[in-house]
Order: sequence, then structure tokens, then C-alpha cells
Amino acid sequence: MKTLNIKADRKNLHRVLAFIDRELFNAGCRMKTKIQIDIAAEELFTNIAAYAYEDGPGDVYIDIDINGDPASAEITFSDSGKPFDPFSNEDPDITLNAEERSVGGLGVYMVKKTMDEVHYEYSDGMNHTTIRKMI
Amino acid sequence: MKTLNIKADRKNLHRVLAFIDRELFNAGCRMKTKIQIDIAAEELFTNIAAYAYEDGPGDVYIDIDINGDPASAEITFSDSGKPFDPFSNEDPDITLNAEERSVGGLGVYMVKKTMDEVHYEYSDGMNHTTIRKMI
Amino acid sequence: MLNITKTRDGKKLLVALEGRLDTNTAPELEESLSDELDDITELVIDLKDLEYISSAGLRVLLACQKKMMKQGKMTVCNPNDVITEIFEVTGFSEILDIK
Amino acid sequence: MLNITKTRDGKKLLVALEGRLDTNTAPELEESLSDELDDITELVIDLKDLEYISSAGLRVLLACQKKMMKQGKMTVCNPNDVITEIFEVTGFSEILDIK
Ligand SMILES: Nc1ncnc2c1ncn2[C@@H]1O[C@H](COP(=O)(O)OP(=O)(O)O)[C@@H](O)[C@H]1O
Ligand SMILES: Nc1ncnc2c1ncn2[C@@H]1O[C@H](COP(=O)(O)OP(=O)(O)O)[C@@H](O)[C@H]1O
Repeated sequence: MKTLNIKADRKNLHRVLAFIDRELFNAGCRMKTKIQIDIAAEELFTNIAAYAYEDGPGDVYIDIDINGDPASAEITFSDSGKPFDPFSNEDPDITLNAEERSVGGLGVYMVKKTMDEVHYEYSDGMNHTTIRKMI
Repeated sequence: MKTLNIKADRKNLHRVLAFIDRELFNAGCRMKTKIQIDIAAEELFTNIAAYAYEDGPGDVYIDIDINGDPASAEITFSDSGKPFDPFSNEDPDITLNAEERSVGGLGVYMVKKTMDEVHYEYSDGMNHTTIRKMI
Repeated sequence: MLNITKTRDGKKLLVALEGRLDTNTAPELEESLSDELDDITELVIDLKDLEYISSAGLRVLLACQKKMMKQGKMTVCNPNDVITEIFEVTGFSEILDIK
Repeated sequence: MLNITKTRDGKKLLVALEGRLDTNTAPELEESLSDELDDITELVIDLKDLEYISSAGLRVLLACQKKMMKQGKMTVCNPNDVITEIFEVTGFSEILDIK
């Protein structure tokens, strides 16, 4: 398992993805799966950057572990911002037409739909949001 | 088979790689192999941009074909610049130490070493330089 | 990195995107189109060389779609596999006219 | 895209590279180091977040190595698999001090 500790600032997104991509690369991940995982990681990281901390960017810990056969990547985002379970949000109504659609709530929904498994836990004063995807 | 027709200008390198990467992506290529193919394509394309045409950038045609089982990517660069077989160059002496090493001749050598097969042909007034790599 | 190439032909605008439409680059696209769409009746967005789209990118596409429904039409073409799947799971394949 | 992060500690310079060291970005690295190396006796180049290197990038590393041999030492660390293989096939693994 590898861990990255970084400030929850949108400007750090490319560092987060570089960290994740390196592990996926070493594990022989396919391009398509890598892009899907990167998109999910972007959604979760930018949400923490936008919503978790009220007074400026706090810390995020990102753990990545690749295990199993067939191999899966398991990535956990941990922050000590306000307690919030992203997967408890109501899904957006994706049957609405363009005029009726609003632009919110798509990020977490994309994560749920494209990852094999998602998980949220609050423990030791931290939000732990986990995604898993076969690579 | 897909073909890209583009000016032999270094500034177009990212377009060449975007074209190649799309086909590799669709074929389920691994990240590592994709990077190796991109590096080889950069070497060949930038050489054509630098050396093939004397009066400003001429055309390059880039064909990519993915075939076989296990699948290989076969990429051919065709230009109507001056006839030149890159694979006829003498290999650089890679046993020299840093002081003795000069900086030339590494590009084509990297292509030879990292691709499974390389091939050059002059026909119909054009250079056709081909690389093949299992993906 | 996002490259935006705009080609105008009367009241038709072709926008070719190359690279990544993510949280950092989506504002560039929004900005680049903000003054451009006013007298356009046909907008075509070519995604052939777009590798990646996140919800920030979807948001810009939705805003364009809403604007263009009032004044003409909008088409999106050549999405890759990952982007096609994103359009499907988010319902954008029903909202956008995808070629 | 190439991000270059330089950290100086007396006569020691740590250069962390992130992204791609290719024909378009290698001149940026050359430029960024050109005034910086004069009084340096220890140069460490961290490739942990470097995805990609082409011969244009090797050329800059070789020039740095030649300069540093005259005035101190240079170490290159954490290359990924692709870059390690490039160093091996080009003989750079014999020339550079790789950690
Ligand atoms: N880490 C977080 N902390 C607090 N609130 C969050 C967090 N992540 C998401 N949210 C809330 O969930 C909502 C939906 O998030 P998301 O699906 O990414 O869509 P969007 O950010 O576009 O609204 C956000 O608007 C925000 O109110
Ligand atoms: N397409 C080409 N047309 C003409 N000459 C070429 C072409 N490609 C390579 N060369 C010649 O071969 C030499 C070796 O190329 P290469 O191995 O890429 O190293 P470098 O470009 O660093 O010298 C070049 O210096 C050039 O003289």
C-alpha cells in the first residue's frame, strides 16, 4: 500500500493523479481503466477540496492498494473535514431533459456508476471514502 | 487501419500522439506499452520534422493498424522528404562514459531497442518507416 | 491540458477538443465559448481527441446544450469509449445529440 | 506538460520532475537549470512523477551529468519501469548514478 498526504486544493489534482497513475502503471493497468479511475478520483478529491474544510485547505490522505487476482485497485481518500457521506446523496434524476436538468450531483453519481464498489466510513474523526475497481 | 495526414512540424507532436493513443486505447493497450510506443513515435516524427524536408514542413502520413493475436500495433510514417533509412545509421557506442558520449544518434537507437520490429522502405517517392509492437 | 480549436462557417461553429476536459480546464472552455455562441445556430463539438471528461466538463456541455436549444442546435461527435460510457451512466446520451 | 520543482539546500539542489520530458519540454528543463547549477556540488534529480522520457530528455540529463562531473556529483532517483528500460538500452544506466 502507498500513501500520499497532500493539501485538499484543486491545484493539486494533477499530483493526486500522477500518484495514482504510477501505481496503476506498475500494476499493468489498461488505459481505459486508468482513465475511469482518474475521473472518479478527480470527483472525490475536488469535492473534498470544495466542501470538506471551511477555513482553507486541510490535509487529505490518499491510500492506494492493488491486490487480488484478478487485480483490483482500492483507493481511499481520508480527510478530517466535516463528516459527510457522499454516497448517501440522492441520485440525480437522469431522465430529465436538458432544460429541466440542473448541473449538481453528477460527480458522486459518476463515481458510483463507473467503479465496481464504493464505501464510506467515519472513524477516528475522519471521513474515509473508498473506491475499488478491477484493473 | 486508420491514417492521419499532418504537417511535419514538431508542434504537431501532441496531435500525432493523440491519434495513436486513441487507437491503442480502443484496442485495450496497457499503459506501459502505450508510453513505449509514444516515445518511439516521437523519435520518428521529430526526426522527419527536423531532417526530411529542406524548405519548411511537408506532409507526413501516419498509418496505424492493430492486428494479430496476440495483438500488435503496426505504425508507418510516410514522408516525401529526402530518401533516408534511419535504421542504416550505425548504433551509438553505448559503452562510452559520460565525458566521451556525444548526444546524437540516441533517438533511432531507442526505437530499435524498444520496438519488437522496425522496417524501412523507399517506394513511390516516399520514405516508409514502420514500427511494430505487441500491445 | 486542453486544446480548443474553433472553426466558424457563417452561423455554424465547429469546436474540436483535444486532451482533458476536467475541473481545471472546463473553465477555459466555458470562457472560450462565452462570447462566441451569441449568433450561432449550429454548434458541433468534436470529441475525437478528447481523452477524459469529468463532471466539470459535463456541466459546460449541459450549459451549451441549454443555450443552443433556444437558438438552434448542438451536436457532439466522436466520443471515445470512456466518454461514451460517462454519457450513458449520467443520462447525457439522452440529452445530447451524439453522432 | 512538465512541472519542475527545485529545492535548494546550500550547495545541494533537488530537482523533482513531474509529467513528460519530451522534445517540447526538454528545453524548459535546460533553461530552468542553466543559471542554477553554477555553484552546486550535489544535484539530485527525482523522477518519481515523471511518466515519459525521449531522447531529447536524455540529452539534457547527459549535459547535466557532464557539468556536474566537473564540480561535484549528480544522482537520479525513482525512475519508473519504462524510463528504467530506456536508461538500460541506451547505456545511461552506466553513465548516471541511479538510485
Ligand atoms: N467531501 C464533501 N464534504 C461535504 N459535502 C460534500 C462532499 N462531497 C460532496 N458534497 C456535497 O454533495 C453534493 C454533490 O456532489 P457531486 O455529486 O460531486 O456534485 P456537485 O459537486 O456537482 O454538486 C455537493 O454539492 C456537496 O453539497
Ligand atoms: N527522417 C530523417 N531524414 C533525414 N535524416 C535523418 C532522419 N532521421 C534521422 N536522420 C539522421 O540520423 C541522425 C540520428 O538520428 P537520431 O538517432 O534520432 O538522433 P539525433 O536526432 O539525436 O541525432 C540524425 O542526426 C540525422 O542526421
